[in-house]
Amino acid sequence: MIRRLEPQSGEVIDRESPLKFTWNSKKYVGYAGDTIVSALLANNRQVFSRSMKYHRPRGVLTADYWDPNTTVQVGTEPNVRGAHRLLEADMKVSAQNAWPSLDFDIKAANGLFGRFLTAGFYYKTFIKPQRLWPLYEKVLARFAPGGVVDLNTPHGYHDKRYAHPDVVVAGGGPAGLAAAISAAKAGMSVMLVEQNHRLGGHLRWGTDQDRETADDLEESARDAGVEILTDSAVTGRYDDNWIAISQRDHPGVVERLIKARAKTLVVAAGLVERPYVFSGNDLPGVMLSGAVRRLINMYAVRPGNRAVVLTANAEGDAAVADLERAGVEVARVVDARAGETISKAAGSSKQLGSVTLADGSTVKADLLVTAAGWTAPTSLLNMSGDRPSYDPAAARFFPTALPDNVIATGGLVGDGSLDELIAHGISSGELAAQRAAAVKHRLRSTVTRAQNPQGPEPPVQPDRRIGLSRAPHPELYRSDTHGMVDFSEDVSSKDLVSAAAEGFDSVELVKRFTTATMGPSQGKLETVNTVAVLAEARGETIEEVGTTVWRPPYAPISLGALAGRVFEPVRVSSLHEWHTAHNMTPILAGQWIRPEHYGDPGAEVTNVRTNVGIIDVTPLGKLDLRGPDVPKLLNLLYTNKWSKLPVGRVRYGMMCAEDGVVLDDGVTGRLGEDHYLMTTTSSGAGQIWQWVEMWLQTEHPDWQVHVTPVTTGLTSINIAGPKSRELLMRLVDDVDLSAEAFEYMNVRTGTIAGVPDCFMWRIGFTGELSFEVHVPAGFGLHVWEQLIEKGADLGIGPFGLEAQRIMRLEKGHFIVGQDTDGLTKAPTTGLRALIKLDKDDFAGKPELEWALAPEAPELPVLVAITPTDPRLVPDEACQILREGTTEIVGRITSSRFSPSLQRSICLGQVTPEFAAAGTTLTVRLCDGSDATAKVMEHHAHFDPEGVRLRG
Amino acid sequence: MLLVPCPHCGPRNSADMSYRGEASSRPDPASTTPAQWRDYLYMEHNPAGWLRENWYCSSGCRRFFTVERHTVTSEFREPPLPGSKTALPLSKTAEAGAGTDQQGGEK
Amino acid sequence: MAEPEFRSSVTTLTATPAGAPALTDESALTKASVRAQVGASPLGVDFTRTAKRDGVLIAAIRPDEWLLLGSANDVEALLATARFDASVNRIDITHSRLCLRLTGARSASALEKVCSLDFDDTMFPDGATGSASVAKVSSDLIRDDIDGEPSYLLLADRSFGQYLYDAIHDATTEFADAL
Amino acid sequence: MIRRNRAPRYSAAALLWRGARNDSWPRVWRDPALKKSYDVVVVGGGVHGLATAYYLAANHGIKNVAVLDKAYLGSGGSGRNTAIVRSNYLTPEGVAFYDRSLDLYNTMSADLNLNVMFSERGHLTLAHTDSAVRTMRWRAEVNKLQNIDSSVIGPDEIKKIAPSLDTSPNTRYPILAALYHPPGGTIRHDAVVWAYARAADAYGVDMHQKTEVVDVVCEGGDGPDGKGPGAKVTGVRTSKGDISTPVVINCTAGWASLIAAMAGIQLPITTHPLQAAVTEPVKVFLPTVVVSGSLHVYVSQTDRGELVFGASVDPFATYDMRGTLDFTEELAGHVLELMPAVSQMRLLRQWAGLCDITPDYSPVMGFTPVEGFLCDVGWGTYGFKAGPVSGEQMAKCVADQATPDLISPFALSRFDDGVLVGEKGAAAVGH
Ligand SMILES: Cc1cc2nc3c(=O)[nH]c(=O)nc-3n(C[C@H](O)[C@H](O)[C@H](O)COP(=O)(O)OP(=O)(O)OC[C@H]3O[C@@H](n4cnc5c(N)ncnc54)[C@H](O)[C@@H]3O)c2cc1C
Ligand SMILES: NC(=O)c1ccc[n+]([C@@H]2O[C@H](COP(=O)([O-])OP(=O)(O)OC[C@H]3O[C@@H](n4cnc5c(N)ncnc54)[C@H](O)[C@@H]3O)[C@@H](O)[C@H]2O)c1
Ligand SMILES: Cc1cc2nc3c(=O)[nH]c(=O)nc-3n(C[C@H](O)[C@H](O)[C@H](O)COP(=O)(O)O)c2cc1C
Ligand SMILES: [Zn+2]
Repeated sequence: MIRRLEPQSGEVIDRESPLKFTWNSKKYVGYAGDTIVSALLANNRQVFSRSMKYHRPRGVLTADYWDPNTTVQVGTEPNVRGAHRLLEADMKVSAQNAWPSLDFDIKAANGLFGRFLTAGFYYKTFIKPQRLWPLYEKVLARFAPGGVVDLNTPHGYHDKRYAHPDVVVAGGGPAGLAAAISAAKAGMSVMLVEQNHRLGGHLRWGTDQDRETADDLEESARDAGVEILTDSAVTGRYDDNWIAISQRDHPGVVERLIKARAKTLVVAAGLVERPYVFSGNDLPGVMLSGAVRRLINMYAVRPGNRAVVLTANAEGDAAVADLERAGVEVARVVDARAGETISKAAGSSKQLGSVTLADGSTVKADLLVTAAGWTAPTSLLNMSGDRPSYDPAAARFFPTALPDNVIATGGLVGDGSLDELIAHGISSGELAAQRAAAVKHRLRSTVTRAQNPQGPEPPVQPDRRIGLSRAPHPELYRSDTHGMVDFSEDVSSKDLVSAAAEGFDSVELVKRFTTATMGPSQGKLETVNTVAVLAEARGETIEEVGTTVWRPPYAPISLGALAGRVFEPVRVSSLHEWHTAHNMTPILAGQWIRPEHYGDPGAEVTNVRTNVGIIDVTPLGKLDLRGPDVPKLLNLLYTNKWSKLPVGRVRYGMMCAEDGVVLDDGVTGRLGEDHYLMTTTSSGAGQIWQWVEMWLQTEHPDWQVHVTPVTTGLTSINIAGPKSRELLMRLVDDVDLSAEAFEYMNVRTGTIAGVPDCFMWRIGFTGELSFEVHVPAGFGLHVWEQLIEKGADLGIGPFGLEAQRIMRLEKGHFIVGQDTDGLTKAPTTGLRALIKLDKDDFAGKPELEWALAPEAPELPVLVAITPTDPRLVPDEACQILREGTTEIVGRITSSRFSPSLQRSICLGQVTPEFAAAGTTLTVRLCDGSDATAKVMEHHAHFDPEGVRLRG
Repeated sequence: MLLVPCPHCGPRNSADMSYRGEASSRPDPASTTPAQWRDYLYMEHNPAGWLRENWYCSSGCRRFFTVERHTVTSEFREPPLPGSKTALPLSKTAEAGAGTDQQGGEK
Repeated sequence: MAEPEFRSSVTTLTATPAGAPALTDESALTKASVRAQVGASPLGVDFTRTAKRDGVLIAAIRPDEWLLLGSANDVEALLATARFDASVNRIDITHSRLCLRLTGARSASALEKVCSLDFDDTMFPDGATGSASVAKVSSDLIRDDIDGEPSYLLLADRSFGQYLYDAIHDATTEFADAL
Repeated sequence: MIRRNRAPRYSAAALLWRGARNDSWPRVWRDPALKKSYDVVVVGGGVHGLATAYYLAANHGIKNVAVLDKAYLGSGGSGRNTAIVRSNYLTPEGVAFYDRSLDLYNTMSADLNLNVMFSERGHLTLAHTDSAVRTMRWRAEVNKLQNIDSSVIGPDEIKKIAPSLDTSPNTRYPILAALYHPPGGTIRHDAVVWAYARAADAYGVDMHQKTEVVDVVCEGGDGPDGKGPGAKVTGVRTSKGDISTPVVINCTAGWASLIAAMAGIQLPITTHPLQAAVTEPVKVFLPTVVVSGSLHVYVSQTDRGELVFGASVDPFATYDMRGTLDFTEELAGHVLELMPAVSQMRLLRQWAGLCDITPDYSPVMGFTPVEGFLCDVGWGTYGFKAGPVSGEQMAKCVADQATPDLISPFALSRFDDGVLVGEKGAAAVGH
């Protein structure tokens, strides 16, 4: 049979451009403009998938985006909507849910057991023996529907953008087009979004006159400057009219997400035709009226040879006319408005053969067309907070109360002639424009950088549109037989009835028990039928039963589009290029990329301890603090005292949150009378800045302090090792670096390698004589290179984070967040002397006061630990146990092998009972064995007196 | 995406803001009892209705402010006020989301 | 000893395709931050507005912060003449901030791909400033048209330099003339 | 083990028998009338409330129990969670507690005679940084001490378990290691709710859906209407009528603060939405549960083929369950970091549930300062897996009038004492 019709006046195919493609590895030819499905139908292919549970053969149902039966695999892309996706040259299309082939599917045997595979059958079976369930589960998983993900799909390039249109119109049918045009003519910027490839909505498959109207409207829209997006969908409406649009017609990217803050949203989504429930309603050859009209008028495809048409509306009547024009024999028109209906369809497993009417008569046919009414796709309205209500006279749901910034028009709100629809669209566009103007005015008067608007804010316009009437429509949901309700989930009306009888009798429970409405069309085809069947079963009305929750997205959107271009900021210091050129092994630390080492961290340690090394510590948080009240601020945030810090001195401090838990630590120096530089941990930099601002802005707005983050404005380099002074002296002329003139814990400002305004502090995490220099970042590389050059004869070498970690551990310095955790209160660190309870106030003081009270339970203690076996380095996080038990009494928080001491060294938290120097600890190693270790007297394993450091 | 009315910038995307939790007042540390202090640290009104809460305009003007927001409808009301402080440096949830990585305090 | 040479954190520049908005690196400009109490107006420029004085661009980027951009000499000269009271602080932030300039008819469209602010002429006119996240980095944006051609300055933490440059550059390529 | 007195047992044979005779199944639970008084009123028909009611009847013979829910059973977090169960927590008290829950889940299908489809497919928590690796090891070490199967594995092994993960070292967030927990997995969350409800019903427990508690009636307290510390519960008011009862158990998760306020009690809880999403189905390719704390995402694939995703809670407190676009954007971005191959898969639906977040990511369980008013709340983003053990222990708490050891670390009074539970140490989105 030749299915391609003679040229049709409204056809969208280009007969001059044939396209070759394959379907299940066989070659076919279609035309440009064809969808995959129209091309296959024209080639006389009728079965496109197997159903999910019973593996019944499925043909075209709606012939549009929502068709549940024509989802196919295209190359590596799974779940392509075959009745929407346009054919492309050399497409490789295959069926998804059939094995070994679409024609012969072994799993179809499931169909025979249909009566046993009732809803929820999983829950009732495979219970015993329970040990077999994993096996069953594997088998069930084989039945998963859908296509195949190619695990080699590369990380593609995706795109995204923001937009601030005055009006977004969802739906490019006559109503949406008219609204877009009138809003644009009123001076608004308008985005019109249409899911189909062409504008015009239902007019595209209507009469020549319909199409002419569509073309005219489209032209006016373009003239009015409307931004038109086709093959795109408004996928969600979120808080404050934040609108998600998936755009598929943008050159260069497959799909991109537009995030639009629309001042008003016009929803002109039209109507979705609803299938009718009866026995055999999923046989290939049973189609909706919209499907046959699209196939004939747009794709010039003959949907069958001999048809029965069930019609309850003008669309069904129009389908009859189309069929006749296309040469299809219309054997019988069953008019629901006259009380007629059909009862069941029968045929071979792959093709409809006959239709039985409710009056008992049977008509032979290979095509059954139903026009049973519409579902209002109220999804976007529900997302806007509306709860649409059901009107039995019109047999569909209508919006009730929408927020001011959402306006519905077209088929969603009522029926009417094309002129009436357009008129309603026009008045909706005007209303949308007026309301958008009010929002625009408000924004321009409240957003400080905006140009203030003229005149007072226009009042929110009341809705004075002349409404659309509601055409009466028979309530046609289920015939006297049972049939499919959810085609993608293979849920029948019988399943719903028995679920309700079992007690899953609210719409939400029945949904979850049967999975009805949970498939790819998310209820657009099946919600109302589900509700209707449930209402029937419970003897309630559709309104009483209500619907399930509509949720975003309106139409599925790819993860690639949602992800967009991935913005994962990366931070590097001014020395990054140098590190890269010098063999660094990088490590990620938050957003920073830093050198972990340059080949051999152990050697780097030794070099620092014997010669001199330099490390890039730029990520160290740095806050410039200015003003007369800085000491008050420091006193408030640190646990120790700051009032008497002289100019030129630095001091270490620890900060707590108000619960007494250690928050951060670092050194702060006084650079001038009212000028301080605070350093924080690298990972704490952002948080502490905010913390400081919060105290200043909320508790002490009267204090005069200005905080400026200068973390990356200063390239920070620690020069450490016995030869560090000698090295620095070669680069600094204007500061006396001698031990007497520049003591430990002092800060100086001077010129390094010709760079003025550098800070130098004598502090160090490594335990060596060291200078931490902070250099204006634009000159950071210069200073670093000068250090390397001038230190060559001193044996200078760079060192990385790992060497620093080893050295700080040799010195017993703890790291906030590693040696402390989310519950570690300040006294645990051992720095009791830094907690000054005689200060009036500081963050966390009351908790620390109570924690240190004599009657308070003792806190865990941070101790230095040395394993008995000097070669053994217990992994960090190994647990410390009470000997002979599994009772946890502590854990190793840091551990390394010390190149300086040639033995392993650790820090750990232990309960007070185990904290005394000399206590023997049992450490459970990761391999399950136990090792002993001893608690040391000092935190510092290396140079406990700090001789080297002060040198 | 919610628009949060910053008193300085005007309405801003919530993504450009940090949420700082219920507005509370800090007991006087000199005279506070454990009960009062822990109330300040941990207890929440958590109403389903109008809530006074703090925000920080972190990507905008960097000011803290207090607003009233309805926790069911997400509406804001009343002109925003200067901020009040919260006990912990980040809101609990921010920390819950931060995962373990951000907690490592490398020097 | 080698002379110190200022280096930007944008180390690799990419050519602007024809027709696309041009992205240039102006990080070497001197940037000074003037801080005062909220509500004060030490330079007579209101929050979110800019002014040009003696070759210096003054941008009121925060209710308590004014950014001065220009050559070192001009900025210094301007600061020297300004009469501030004791509560005002000035901090050189030349090295803390990276500064990019995006110029061209479609520069607002390019920015829309990385920033959620509304760049409509009425919402972000010439001479306005605003702060927002750009490709997930907190940034200050200043509209500073050149001879009627839309142009934006973008300032952000220096350490993001290359990342931000690449992200914005990528956003501009879409607007290049078709080949 | 329950003995069902009325309803027929589920089995394949019974299914065949009924199928062959076209018999329908009887109701899973009754739709009883509201009685004037109950021995115990459980507020909240989620897994916690239903399990509590079930164990009260099954283990302690307390059967005059009502479970009240303002909507349908499972309409709260229990019906909208990503159903990940595991026991590899950080603290010994946490591990012991969740391990007991996993035991109960393991035998639940047989115990309650309904297949809850517990899929012991293993649970991978990915670590992308050194500090995350350290925390994983911490958890593994604590777990091992309690005989929990949990260990740290490297990229090669990870790749074997989940080939779709990008384990190459040059990604933005390279996968350095993972905590692997073979006994973890997923479960059919709705089935768990139904199984408890059906089993409780068999003992005569009354389930009242669409019955909202609007007040808790107290006497003798310091606060208004005799509520607050020192008070004693005498009943509840509901949208369907008043009930007198000496015991009210608050199992309302996201709404917990509101019910507690009705008794004059404040909780250390804020309510935040947690969102989740599913994709369209594809053939099964992801055999295990994958969680990344630093990327704020967790993902598993159902037997139906959909990927189910979750992330961390929304940043600000609200009772609104609408969901946001930011969530899906972040989620997709992070999922593609981990599994670039799924970029062509499409998101089908997103939703949200309410989570009751506490400062130490641990629940609030047991007695309160109001006599007869108990709480089983604060379940945050992790409470589904705790349903069985919580029900068992709360029932014991009521029956014995004493706090069982397993839940004593979670008492409300810890916040008065300032002694929080240590799970805060590893605060990740670890489900
Ligand atoms: C998206 C998401 C993903 C999650 N993922 C996981 C996970 O993977 N693993 C995990 O372990 N946990 C997870 N959780 C958390 C878990 O779902 C919850 O902690 C758990 O379900 C709580 O159960 P519940 O029985 O305490 O409360 P819920 O199930 O929330 O039940 C509370 C019930 O109380 C009812 N109620 C409220 N107020 C009233 C009133 N006034 N009168 C009567 N009834 C009332 C509600 O209607 C509701 O049904 C997730 C949560 C969400 C939202
Ligand atoms: N829909 C039909 O099958 C059909 C057929 C004949 C007549 N009618 C009548 O036409 C009227 C409807 O006209 P109309 O202009 O309101 O609708 P329409 O059906 O002509 O057009 C609506 C358009 O909106 C699109 N759309 C829906 N949701 C979208 C979204 N979220 N994003 C992007 N695009 C989206 C659809 O693809 C469709 O093209 C009704 O009165 C109806 O009786 C409808
Ligand atoms: C584990 C899990 C899997 C789900 N899978 C699907 C699905 O395949 N299709 C679907 O439509 N919804 C799915 N949902 C979401 C539910 O439809 C629903 O959105 C969710 O339970 C929240 O309820 P609500 O949307 O009615 O508020 C799933 C939910 C969960 C918890
Ligand atoms: Zn602001």
